[in-house]
Amino acid sequence: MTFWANHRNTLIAIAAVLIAAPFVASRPVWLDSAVILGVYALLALSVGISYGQAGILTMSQGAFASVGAYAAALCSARWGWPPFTDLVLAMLLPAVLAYGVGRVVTRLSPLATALATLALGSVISIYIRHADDLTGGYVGFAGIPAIGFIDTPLEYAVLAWLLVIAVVYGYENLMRSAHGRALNVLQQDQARARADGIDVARSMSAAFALSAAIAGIAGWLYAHYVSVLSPESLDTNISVTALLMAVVGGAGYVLGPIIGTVLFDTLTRLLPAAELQGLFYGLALVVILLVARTGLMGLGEQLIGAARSGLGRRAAPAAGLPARAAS
Amino acid sequence: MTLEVTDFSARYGRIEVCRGIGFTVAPGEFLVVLGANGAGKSTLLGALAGLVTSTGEITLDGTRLDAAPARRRAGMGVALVPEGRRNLFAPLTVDENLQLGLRLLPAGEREAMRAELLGLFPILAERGRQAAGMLSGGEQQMLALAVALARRPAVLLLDEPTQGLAPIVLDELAAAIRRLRPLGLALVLAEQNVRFAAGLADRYVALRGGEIVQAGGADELRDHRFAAASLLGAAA
Amino acid sequence: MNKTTCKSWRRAAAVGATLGALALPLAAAAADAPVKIGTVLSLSGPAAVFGLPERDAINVVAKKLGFKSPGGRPFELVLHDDKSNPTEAARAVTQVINNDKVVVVVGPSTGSGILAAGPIASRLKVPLIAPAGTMAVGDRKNEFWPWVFRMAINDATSIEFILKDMAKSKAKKVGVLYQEDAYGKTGVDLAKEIAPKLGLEVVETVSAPYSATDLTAQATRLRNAGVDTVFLQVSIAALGTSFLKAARQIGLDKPIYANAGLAQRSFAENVGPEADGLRTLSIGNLPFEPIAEEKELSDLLKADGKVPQGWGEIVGANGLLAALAAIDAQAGKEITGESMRTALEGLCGFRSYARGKICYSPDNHDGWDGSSLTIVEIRDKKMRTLD
Amino acid sequence: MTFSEFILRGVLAGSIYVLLAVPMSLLFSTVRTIDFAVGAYALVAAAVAASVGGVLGIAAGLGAAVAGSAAMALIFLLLKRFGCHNHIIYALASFGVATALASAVLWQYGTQSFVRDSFSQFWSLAGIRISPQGVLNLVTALVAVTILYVVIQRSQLGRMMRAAAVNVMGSELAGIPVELIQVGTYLVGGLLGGIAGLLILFTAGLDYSAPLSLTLSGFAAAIVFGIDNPFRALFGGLAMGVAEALAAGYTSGMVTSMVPFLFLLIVLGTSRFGDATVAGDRT
Repeated sequence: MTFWANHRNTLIAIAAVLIAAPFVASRPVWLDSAVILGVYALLALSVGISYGQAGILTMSQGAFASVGAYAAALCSARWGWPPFTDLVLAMLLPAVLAYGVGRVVTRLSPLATALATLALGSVISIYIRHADDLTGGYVGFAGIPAIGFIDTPLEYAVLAWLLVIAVVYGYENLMRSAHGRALNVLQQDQARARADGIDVARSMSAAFALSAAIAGIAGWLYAHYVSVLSPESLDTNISVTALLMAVVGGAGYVLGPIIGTVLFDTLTRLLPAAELQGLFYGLALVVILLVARTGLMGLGEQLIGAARSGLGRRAAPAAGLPARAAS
Repeated sequence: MTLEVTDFSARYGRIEVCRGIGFTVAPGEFLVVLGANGAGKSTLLGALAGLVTSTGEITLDGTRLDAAPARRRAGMGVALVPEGRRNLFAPLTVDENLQLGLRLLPAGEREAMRAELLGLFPILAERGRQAAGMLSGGEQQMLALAVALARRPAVLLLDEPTQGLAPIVLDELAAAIRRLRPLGLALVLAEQNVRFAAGLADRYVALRGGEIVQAGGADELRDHRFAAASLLGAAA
Repeated sequence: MNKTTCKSWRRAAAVGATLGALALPLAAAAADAPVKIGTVLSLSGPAAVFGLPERDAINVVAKKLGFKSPGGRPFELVLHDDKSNPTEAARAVTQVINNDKVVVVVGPSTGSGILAAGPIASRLKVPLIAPAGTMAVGDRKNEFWPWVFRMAINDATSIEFILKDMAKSKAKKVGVLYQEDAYGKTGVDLAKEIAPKLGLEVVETVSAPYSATDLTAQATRLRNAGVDTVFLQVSIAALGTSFLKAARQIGLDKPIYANAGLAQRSFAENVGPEADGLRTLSIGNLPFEPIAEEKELSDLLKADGKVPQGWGEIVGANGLLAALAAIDAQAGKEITGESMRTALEGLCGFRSYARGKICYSPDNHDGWDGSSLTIVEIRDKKMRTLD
Repeated sequence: MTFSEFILRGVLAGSIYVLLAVPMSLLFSTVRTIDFAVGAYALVAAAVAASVGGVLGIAAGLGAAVAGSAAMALIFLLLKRFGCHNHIIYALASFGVATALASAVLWQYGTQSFVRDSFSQFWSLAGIRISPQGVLNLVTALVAVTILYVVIQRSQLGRMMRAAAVNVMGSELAGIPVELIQVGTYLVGGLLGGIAGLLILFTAGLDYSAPLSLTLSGFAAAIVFGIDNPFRALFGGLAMGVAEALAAGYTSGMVTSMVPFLFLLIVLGTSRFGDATVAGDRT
């Protein structure tokens, strides 16, 4: 019962994955989509932790993912590390980078943070494009091996969503920990957080580093699955997309980013493939923001709340999935 | 002009903060709204100025104000000096703040009004080119009053002018407010400081839990200072 | 408007109506249905300059054939946008193969897209007909090499062709401007490698990002290096015009050559008199002086209300024709990705809209040699073929 | 000689950045948000002007750019009406508008690059050949900045703009039409973005893929020396142009492309621009 109460999001995620699994497994194309969707979901979750919890509006998750991806590529293809060992570096490298940057950006306003992280992402991607010897430069890096025994799309899909569930589980535990509560406090009121003895800069930077490490996992998975990397593979567009996914789903909610990912991906795949796609994409984004500005999770919560009070029941905060109310 | 408030309620979202308020303030009359922290004074004044959602009637010599947004009420003769003098624009200079206040007057009357205000608050003339945020608390309160008065309002809503001011400044402030008498405006003053209010007001209403629990002449405040204090709870 | 786009439009309407509801893709077609050909092209993003003409040509040719191969086999096109992005390219290729059951894919449009899609094509055993010159695409070391057939001229051949023309003049010292992407970088590297063989020397290289609004500094640097001639490895027309204007402004008064990236109608028409005399490599000259085979394609496009843009159409149309020729080579048989691959390897000299002959073999997946190339000179906002 | 030539060319090139930076600075000081669509307004203006042609084309281009910004302003108002007071959401919505506008241009005009010729004669300045167009760009930037400076610092409208920026409640109480001013700022952004687009059209040319990088260059220029004053945007834009020209002249392509971003990072890391206290509250 307590486990249910404390890990509601994890259980919902597991249930959703189990329900979807038979359908997905029956269609090869969905299996492929499931892997890429898993990569995006991890990226969106990393935005959720960074923006939704630590308040760092990040536009560099794509760059962190590509650092992780290139680390994986170099370790496995060039230096022949055993399977899975490269995951350590793929998480560590972006985390260290993010921690350093975090110390600088934590005192900035969200928009300034967005610009700083955008600039950081651009610098990383420019470096990748020009470091021919290390990354293959503009042309890219081919021939990244599979992760040991994991070879088929089915195995990758299973791995991807196990990782997503693991991250959700860890995220939930984090929000219940002292660190998570500290994040919550400093989200509401930095002055109070300082008064409570919370080291604001360190706390936020640590959360940002964690989010970068998750982005690194996404990059690691991407690199091994697609087997080819180029500077455009995980570029600024991916960073922006991940941010939009998280915001659209509800950045403050644990499962919000995943819901946003599924919605966004469905949307872009259903839009007509032509010059006008950008128009539909832009309009859809605007409409979603108009309808659900705290994300779909926020909208859902409002609707549930409205329905409950409409029925004359206790107007308690809705059957809460939120780690905290979205901003 | 006479301000008349009838069956007036104000709410933040679903939370009703003031209920069933009713009073009248005649031109030249000073009414003080007493109440402890959280009694609903600021909400009431904010709602009268149009910043807070409300129901009920507000009329100014028979003209209904309650449907107009804050921006339009400003032009209809209502001026609010909010808590913490938040009608000031801190980075703008004293002159610029005044000019923004004078904006609602016809162009021809602005210079005369400016001179009148500087007569009422001489300190502001010396501080013209300083940023408003750099003034002392007392000076800021003077400027906030001047900015609100610049449009020649019929009703002045003054929310806790004593907040955050040193006791020594209070007499000066009270004197300044007293000088407003001849302007013939209806003044609604929200205060916790009963001694300060008693020295200025003609009448009082006391709020508790968002409702008027007591009303009377200001002489009652002077005569029954301690009773009034108990009525406010922990205030004064 | 073709069938696939109509379907997409309906889908868009569904999105508008339900916004977010998970619509299920339509069920796969029946067994005796037409052969399906995937086209994964860059319809948005920087490579759309070539992806859109490729798509237009494929559409008009398919329409003209009545969606039947020359041998009479009905076929269907499945169109996807790779958004000039390798991740999207890989996804789109997976989707058309797995979901739409195509037996061959024309595309993706960009070199990095093909590199990303190659392993998938190889795993799912469906050949790609790749309209890009990027050397790495045709590298034998790629595990997926057997599954990629180039429908373009490889960069080494192209660059040697244009440098040879350059070497005919007395020029010795070459300056290069390249755009900052895979196309630009591989081009400049190849130019440095090939130039000495032709008695040329690359003395200075400068680059520009897509977004550059002013290239006077780059032009000044080339001028100061004392180059005799300039080579532009650029496909973004705005960069080309910007450089030519800058060169004229700063007095860099030398002959300028460009790789095929600038052989676009809109570039020739929009650029001012400063482009007069610019020599550009091209595959044919579809927009201005088409030879007989090209004229046919050009007329088809015009009849459909399209304006021929350059060699994108030639590459795209021939990609489709190669696929159809491979289909016809297996008349009466069941067609799979693997059988398509075998058929493509035996394809040589089929009917095409091109000057040179297209020939694949089990040892050669590059298809085109230099015989399809031509050099055009821009004069009076037109590309003139030089003989 | 060479060094001063790079400096001069950088200054002339930077004037475009100035025109993109000024709307950023204006919007940030009145609404505390970013309009990602400024680069898209530039593209729309250039595309329409190029296709219509002539003086009429210039007017039509500017009109189209302002219309684009009007759409953004409308979305901004709608968001406010729906109770959204989150500056980040405004910025994200403008991202959608930018994408939509660029896509509309691609659909209508294709992938062509938009470029027109203005002057065929060149001036020689101490032996350096420059195009009169470059000088025109610089003069336009200077005029725009000066007009805005006078309006913002010396006029009643400017006082109202600054007031609305720092204290929305106070502005309401003072009878200042805050929303009208904010909408007006978006429209001015469209106009300036459109002017920038027209100048690029006659200087170097641009195509459908340009908007986002134009926006980012503009923003980088806007914040280099502080975002609160159009004159700072002027120096920011010019400085960025010079830095780019010097980098292109003396260093590798890698450094040139990193210049705007390094600028941004250094400024954000060292200045007070981004401080939550200066740049608005965390929401």
